[in-house]
Amino acid sequence: MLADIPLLSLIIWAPILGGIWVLIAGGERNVPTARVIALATSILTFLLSLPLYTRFDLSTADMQFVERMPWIAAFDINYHLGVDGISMPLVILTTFITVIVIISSWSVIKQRAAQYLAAFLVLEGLMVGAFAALDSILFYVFWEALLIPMFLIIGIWGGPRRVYATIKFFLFTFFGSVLMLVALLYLYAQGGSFAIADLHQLPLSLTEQTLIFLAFLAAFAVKVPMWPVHTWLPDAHVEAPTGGSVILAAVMLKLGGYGLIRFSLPIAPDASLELSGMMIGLSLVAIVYIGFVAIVQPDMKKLIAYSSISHMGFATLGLFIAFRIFADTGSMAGAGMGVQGSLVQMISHGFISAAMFLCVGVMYDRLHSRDIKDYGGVVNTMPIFAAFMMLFALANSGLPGTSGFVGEFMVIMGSFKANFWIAFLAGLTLILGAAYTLWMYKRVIFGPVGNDGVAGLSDVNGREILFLVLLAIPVLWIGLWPAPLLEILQPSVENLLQQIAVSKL
Amino acid sequence: MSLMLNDFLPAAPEIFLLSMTCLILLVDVYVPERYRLVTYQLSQASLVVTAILVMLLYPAESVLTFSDSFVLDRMGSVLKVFVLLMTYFAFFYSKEYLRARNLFKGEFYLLGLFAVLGMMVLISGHSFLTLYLGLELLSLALYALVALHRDSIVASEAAMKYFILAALASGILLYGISLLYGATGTLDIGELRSAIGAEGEGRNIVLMLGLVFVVVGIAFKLGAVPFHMWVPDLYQGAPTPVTLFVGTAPKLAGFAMLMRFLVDGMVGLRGDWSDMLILLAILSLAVGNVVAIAQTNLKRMLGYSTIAHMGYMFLGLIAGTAAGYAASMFYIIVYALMAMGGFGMIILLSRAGFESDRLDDFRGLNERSPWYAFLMLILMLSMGGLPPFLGFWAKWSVLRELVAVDMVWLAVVSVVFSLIGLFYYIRIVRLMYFEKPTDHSAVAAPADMRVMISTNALAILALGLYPGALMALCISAFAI
Amino acid sequence: MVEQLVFYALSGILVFAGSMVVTVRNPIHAALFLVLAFFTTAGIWLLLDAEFLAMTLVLVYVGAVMVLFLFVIMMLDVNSLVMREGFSRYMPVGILIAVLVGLEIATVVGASQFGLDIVPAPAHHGAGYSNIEELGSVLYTVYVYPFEIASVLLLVAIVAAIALTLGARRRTRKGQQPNQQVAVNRKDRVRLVQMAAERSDLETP
Amino acid sequence: MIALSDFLILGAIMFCLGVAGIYINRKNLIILMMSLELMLLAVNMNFVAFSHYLGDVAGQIFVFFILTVAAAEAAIGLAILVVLFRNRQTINVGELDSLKG
Amino acid sequence: MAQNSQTMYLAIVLAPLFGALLAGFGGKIIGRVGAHTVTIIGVAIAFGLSAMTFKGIVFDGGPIYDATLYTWGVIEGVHLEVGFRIDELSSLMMTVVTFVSLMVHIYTIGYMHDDPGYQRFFSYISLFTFAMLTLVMSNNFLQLFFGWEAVGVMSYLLIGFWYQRESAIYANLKAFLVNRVGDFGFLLGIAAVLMYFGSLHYATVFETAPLLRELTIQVFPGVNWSLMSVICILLFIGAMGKSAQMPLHVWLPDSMEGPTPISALIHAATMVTAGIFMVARMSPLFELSETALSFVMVIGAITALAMGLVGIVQNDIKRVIAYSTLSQLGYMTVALGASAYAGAIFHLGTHAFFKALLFLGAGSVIIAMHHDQDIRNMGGLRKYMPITWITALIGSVALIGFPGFSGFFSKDLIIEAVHHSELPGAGFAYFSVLAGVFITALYSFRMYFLVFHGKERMSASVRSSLRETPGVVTAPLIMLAIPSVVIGWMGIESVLNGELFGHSIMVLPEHNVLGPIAANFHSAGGFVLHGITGAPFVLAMAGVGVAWYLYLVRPELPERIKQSFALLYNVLEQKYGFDRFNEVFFAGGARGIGTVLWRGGDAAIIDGLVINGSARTVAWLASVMRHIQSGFLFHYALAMILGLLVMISWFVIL
Repeated sequence: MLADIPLLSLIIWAPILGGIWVLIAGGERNVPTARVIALATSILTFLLSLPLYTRFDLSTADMQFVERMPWIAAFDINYHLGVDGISMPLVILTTFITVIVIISSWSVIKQRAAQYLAAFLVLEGLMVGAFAALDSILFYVFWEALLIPMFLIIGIWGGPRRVYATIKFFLFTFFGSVLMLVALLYLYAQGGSFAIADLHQLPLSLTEQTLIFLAFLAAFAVKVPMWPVHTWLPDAHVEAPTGGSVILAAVMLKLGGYGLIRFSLPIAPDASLELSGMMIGLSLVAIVYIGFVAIVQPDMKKLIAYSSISHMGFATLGLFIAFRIFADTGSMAGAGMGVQGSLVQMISHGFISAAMFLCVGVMYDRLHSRDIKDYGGVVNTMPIFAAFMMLFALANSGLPGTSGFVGEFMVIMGSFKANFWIAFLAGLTLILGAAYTLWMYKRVIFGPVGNDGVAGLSDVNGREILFLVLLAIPVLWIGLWPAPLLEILQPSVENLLQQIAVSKL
Repeated sequence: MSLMLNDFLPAAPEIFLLSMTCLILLVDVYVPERYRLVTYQLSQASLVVTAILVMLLYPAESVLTFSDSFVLDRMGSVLKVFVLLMTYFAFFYSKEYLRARNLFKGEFYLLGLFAVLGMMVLISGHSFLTLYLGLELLSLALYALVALHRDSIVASEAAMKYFILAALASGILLYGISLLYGATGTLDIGELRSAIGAEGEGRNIVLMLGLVFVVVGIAFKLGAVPFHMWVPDLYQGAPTPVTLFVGTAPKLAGFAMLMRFLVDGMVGLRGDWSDMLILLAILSLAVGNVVAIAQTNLKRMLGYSTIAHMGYMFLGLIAGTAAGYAASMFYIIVYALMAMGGFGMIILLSRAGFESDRLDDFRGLNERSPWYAFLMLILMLSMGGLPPFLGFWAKWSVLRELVAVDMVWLAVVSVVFSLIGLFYYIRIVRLMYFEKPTDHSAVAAPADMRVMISTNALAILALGLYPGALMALCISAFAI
Repeated sequence: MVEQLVFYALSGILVFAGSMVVTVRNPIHAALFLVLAFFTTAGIWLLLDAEFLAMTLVLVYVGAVMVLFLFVIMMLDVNSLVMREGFSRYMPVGILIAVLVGLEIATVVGASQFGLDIVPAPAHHGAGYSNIEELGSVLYTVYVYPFEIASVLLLVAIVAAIALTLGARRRTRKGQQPNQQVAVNRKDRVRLVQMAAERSDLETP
Repeated sequence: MIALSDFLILGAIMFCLGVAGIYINRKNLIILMMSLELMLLAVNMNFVAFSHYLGDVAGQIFVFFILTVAAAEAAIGLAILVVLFRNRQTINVGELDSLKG
Repeated sequence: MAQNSQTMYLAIVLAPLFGALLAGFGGKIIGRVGAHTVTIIGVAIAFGLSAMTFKGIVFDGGPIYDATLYTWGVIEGVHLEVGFRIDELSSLMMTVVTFVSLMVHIYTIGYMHDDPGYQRFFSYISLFTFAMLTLVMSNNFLQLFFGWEAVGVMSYLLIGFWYQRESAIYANLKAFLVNRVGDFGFLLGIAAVLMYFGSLHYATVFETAPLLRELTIQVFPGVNWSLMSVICILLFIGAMGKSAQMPLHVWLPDSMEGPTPISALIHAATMVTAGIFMVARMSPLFELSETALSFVMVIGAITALAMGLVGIVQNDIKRVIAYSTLSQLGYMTVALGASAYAGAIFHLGTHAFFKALLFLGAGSVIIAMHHDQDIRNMGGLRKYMPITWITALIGSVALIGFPGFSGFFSKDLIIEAVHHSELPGAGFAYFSVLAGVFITALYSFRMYFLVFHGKERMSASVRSSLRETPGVVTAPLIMLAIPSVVIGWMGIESVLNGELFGHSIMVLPEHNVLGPIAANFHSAGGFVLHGITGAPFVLAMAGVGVAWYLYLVRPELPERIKQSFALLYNVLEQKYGFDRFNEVFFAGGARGIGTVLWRGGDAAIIDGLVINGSARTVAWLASVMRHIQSGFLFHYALAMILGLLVMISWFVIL
């Protein structure tokens, strides 16, 4: 009975329809109603997504909660949804973060609030769709479509340079995506199917694989983002409203990593192997180079944005050290550490970056500045807030016991297996991460009261405490006991490793 | 040689339309000015009935008549239905605009109907002669339509330019036809095809020269670079309803002309003409997308966008497969639907003395009217090729066919240009959503207009969510 | 031989007339040169046994179209418009391009493809041959459909021409109308109105 | 005997004259329209010549229709010219540039 | 039984945590008294149970406990767990940690009496105790690292406790970052362990280790390094951070910015010993690599000597003790390097007591001096603060290793052990530790004389209010003074005969430097007598004598010496320039690199040149190309004809 409910479809369409409802019923003149509807929708969606976890079969790597309907019959394109251990946590992450975002923007957004909330709800549905799509074209449609609400969110409710930022964001991502589209079409031309599972099986020569890998990379690297196509992210984050930054960092970046896992690796395993050196190199550049860049940022959001890039470098690093290990040892044994670490890192970063951006948002709502120099001694006036931010700052710098540690730890463990120096460079983040996060923390939170603005700050209110607590729970939970998460990931990652260990040549 | 009633049947829609047009002509002369709406209603009714006739006559296989100079086939029928549909919408959108500018006269609709007739003749043309005459019938009506706003300086300039260049182009086309006639000794498309034979068989230099001239003639009609110069001027200069009309239905006819000449007639020279189309496509994509960025007039910008879209449309033909032709047809239909919505929005926002055709006129539309801003957003992003809107599927279709024949490089080139293209579409979105309005007046348009434009834009979204049916229709049009 | 002589002579006149059409400044001269071109063309067509078309060309073109041209020239009085400037300084380039196009076409359609050795000249028709009859017999049977379209085309031309030029012209032109301004009379501008010194309606509220 | 190619080359020359007339003439729209007539004349020349040498009457029929169309076209063209002149008091090609860019 | 002991061990760990959470989150509700009550009860429970455990294992020969609490995660079959390993070593450490912590808690009641962050402070130090217990009780590397980092964070919070002080928040960031450098090595070491052993469980790793002794790896291509050496050195880098060995010692003196001397005490007596403890814990690994041992020994020796020298020129009472701590940590490290792990832990224990004593004594002085910490402003305090004076004297005497006091036993043991060591570097280490004895005596008694004897240099107002500190302050002093005297007597024998540590420390026969000493050992008294005749005693006495002469007899002399050895003095004053170098090279360098990469790489090249550059190019192209659309008909026509010409040329003629 319960099994017949198209759960994934509900999770996708409920927020989209809710968003439309917000626009119609809430409207601009009736913002309180809009808020209530939005919150109710997001909570409902979150609750709907929980059965994904509770009824998840841990013993299999197969897709679960599968739905399949013909969509475009002429090209055998199906409305085909399903989740496995890799995508399920990301779906829940999405629904969870959306609730947080709705709460966080409760009274903050004054202008066109209904549109704002609706945009987030629609975005939520599209993101879930992208995670759950099992047909590459369906995936692509969701993937591209979610640019639109994000584009509007940054552009309408963003900061002074929002137009530049949002157009940059939009064009960057679009550019990557269209190359991916060409690759998908090529795969269709070769195999006659758009189903992701079929693409995984498609035999391809090395040249083909390399080109396809690069095309996919263009899409996913931009989203992740990897150096050197990362420059849209700081701009977008700085200009985006808090909620936008949260979604962007917490979920959208994960789409890039997810894409690599779902598409690049299994479709082009040999090319991934060939190019793993480059990918590892780029990841390390992201970790180290961006780490240094983050240190000197004068703007808190920019700093966190750069730190996101650096952290996502771990996600990509974890994926590709698997190939180095494979190349060195001839087997994928031990590679799972990195891949799982990469996934854990993505999920954990979802919570931590969300929390960090919300922390900045909390301050921004009060002082309307993101510049570090405009703060100082915030702890004097906002002690509870300072405590929360301390927790998240430490999580951001990878403190054991917080989720930030788990992914980094696993990736470093994995990369040591591949090469000492990879682990060495990756490990530098221990120092760099602490340096940029805590130095910022020091300048913003510690010290004597910096100015009159800080002196007049009021501490976090109940609503703000609510979302900070909601985020602190998963951060600590994953940090102290990641086993449940790892359990979910394990079969799917193993399956993935088996797939990519088989050459297509 | 005698004609039986059965021979007329395939052309029944055309005959009906012609009869009705003549009738409307007479009615229009006699009805007083205040009942002008009658002309409009009769025109719309004729279009609807004609469309029904076309659908009733939807053929299982190609039927030739009038000494093989007229063909009734599925591609033609589908195109005709859409031509009639576009015209219906065009007439609908133009009603209020024309009234507000004292242009609401029978001539507009009459000339429009004649143009539709020309398009239908063109679509069904199966000899050089009927194709040429259909083209001219269409063109003559369009020249007059463009210049119909007689007091408008820019409209008459646009008409003049269009006239001269179109005449030049039809001269070039005719010269090409004369060479083809000389080389094969026939004016019939079917005979031409057999005279040329299979691909690479009957190729000779005279045919090639004729082909070049013909391609140039058609490229002009569709507005491909470097034969595109008339497009932006015409789009900007003509009254918006005329631009709307010129920018939609005739594109379908142009596509049909392309198909008749190149595919039906000269498929034996496919290798050659697809090379030419590659050149034209790349140039169109480049010039259309790049120059559009620098525009400040929305109509003009959409003109450049048309040029770029024609580049995309060519891609399906370049693929040279039945599925490729279907993809091109899908593209051109989708494009026409989007363009209709785009110009419809301009008409909707305009009022007497205010054309609303500058980009700045869309500034802050979201604050003035979120709904229309949203509709415009759909239209612009659809043109930009973003899912889930219909425009994405159009690009997807042609790219798919291109990739299927291993022309990945061209696909990559085209998507790079689509990136540039997207920039100017999102500029509109940006103006509407991110900027403050300079003009705070509410949108004043009658309810029926609002409903129609909403239908139009939402159809782009709905068809984008479920594009299968329209795609299947296009594919079936080319199924053998 | 004679035929060739006639052909070349007519061709020479035709090319000359054509060049003059595009180069002379006075449109009336151009129109007249075009008339000349039509006449010579008709002559050449006669060599090709196309008597009906030759006649039509003269009748339709010279008799109707060119008259229309001249009529418009006269009507617009463009002759009086100042036509100082000559051709553009890019003209040599333009001519070069035209020559190149011509040369390219000529290479293709030249003797290598359509020489006498490849396409022999057909014999001329006998005395009983009627070009008109031949055309007529197919025009209303095989070509009846194009013929009908052509008729519609002419109808469109009529409708269009009327719609564009006829009808109550609205005086919205911005330009000055000196002749009318000079020719005004007092009565056009000044109207004398008789009225009472006091308003009568104020007395009875 | 006159070769077919001679007629065709004559046609080509006329065609190029017509084409050149359109863009080297920068003054008078009417002359532009006359150049168009020259082009059509060239086309007609081709058709008639082919028709004769191929022994096929269809070419002449085509010419017949071209003549018809050309007449109609000239009528509309001149009508537009009149409208334009009424609006701008000029038929100078070089002044016809309010639409550009 | 196992269940019972697990509950007990859980209680040990969780009691301080519970107290910390109560005091931290409920601080406002339970109030000041409530806060210190719950935390002290928590720590007291932990101490009591630890002492029971210690007794049970060491004296009653109870079983060693090694069990998993819960599985943290399973990755590819590798079980990462959280669990306890309670053996001689860890039970000893637990006892020391909880005892010191308990003392600190009690002392804090008085010391922090007026601080607004009273509850917060209790919460921190309880949490710190929790973290430290997690560290020492761990049975695997992962949990060790958890505790390792957690104590780092707590020290970060404690140092920055007075967050309004610029110097404090500078110091805490510095401490955290320098520790992170160590952790970086440590984590790599753990990664190496995981890779080669496939497990992070101590028992498994130690069991497998001898099998991998001969394995070499190539960190640099072509250069074969022993795996064990690499692992051990990496792990030791972690210890260098936490135990403040050169060159990662720089954070420790600055950490004195925390509320003195409580957090200082934590750093001196507890947290910093984590590194020593860790190396001792890893003895089965370190034993397999002589390279690593040598490395450890040399680092320790350098630290012991160099930091002692700096101690001589310090004037801040806390800093003198801090440098003393550094130096003593160097001693412990040397002992580790010499494989005298037991000696190191022994010294760790004795040092914890007398150094705690010294710190608390200093704190007492500071309270009395109204938070003036400069010893040049003190003098003659013994009259005013007798208890502090006596206990400080005991502490100092213990520190310099006066025979019979606790420091003597452990320090002499280390010196002897180093003497017996045959590892490369042992000679240098022996010299360092011997010289260190003299230096230790010199700086300790310099401080002692300057504070408690001689002229009273403080201002009149301070002098008038000078009095002995209250009972909550002096009580811990007395309680610490007792073990400072007796613990050596009690411990030396069991350390030498191996009873105290049992199998928790492994020493290979060829490294057994304590063996010969144990062979000659008869009784503690004999050891003391032997000590009086040894070189270290002479050196210590010389040090005291020099201090007496310089600071009491001829107080003007030090100034003259300072001037004549200005260069040397400056080097010491600048602490060998480490701070400056780090500030300029690492901090400045990182900021410099960051700025260059940001402005140059991101902003100029990627954004400016590539992204905006291409956008500008397109825009420029657009503005140029639109001019082709000139509006003139002849241009339009020309374009068409050109197009035609090109197409004919391309497709027909060519």
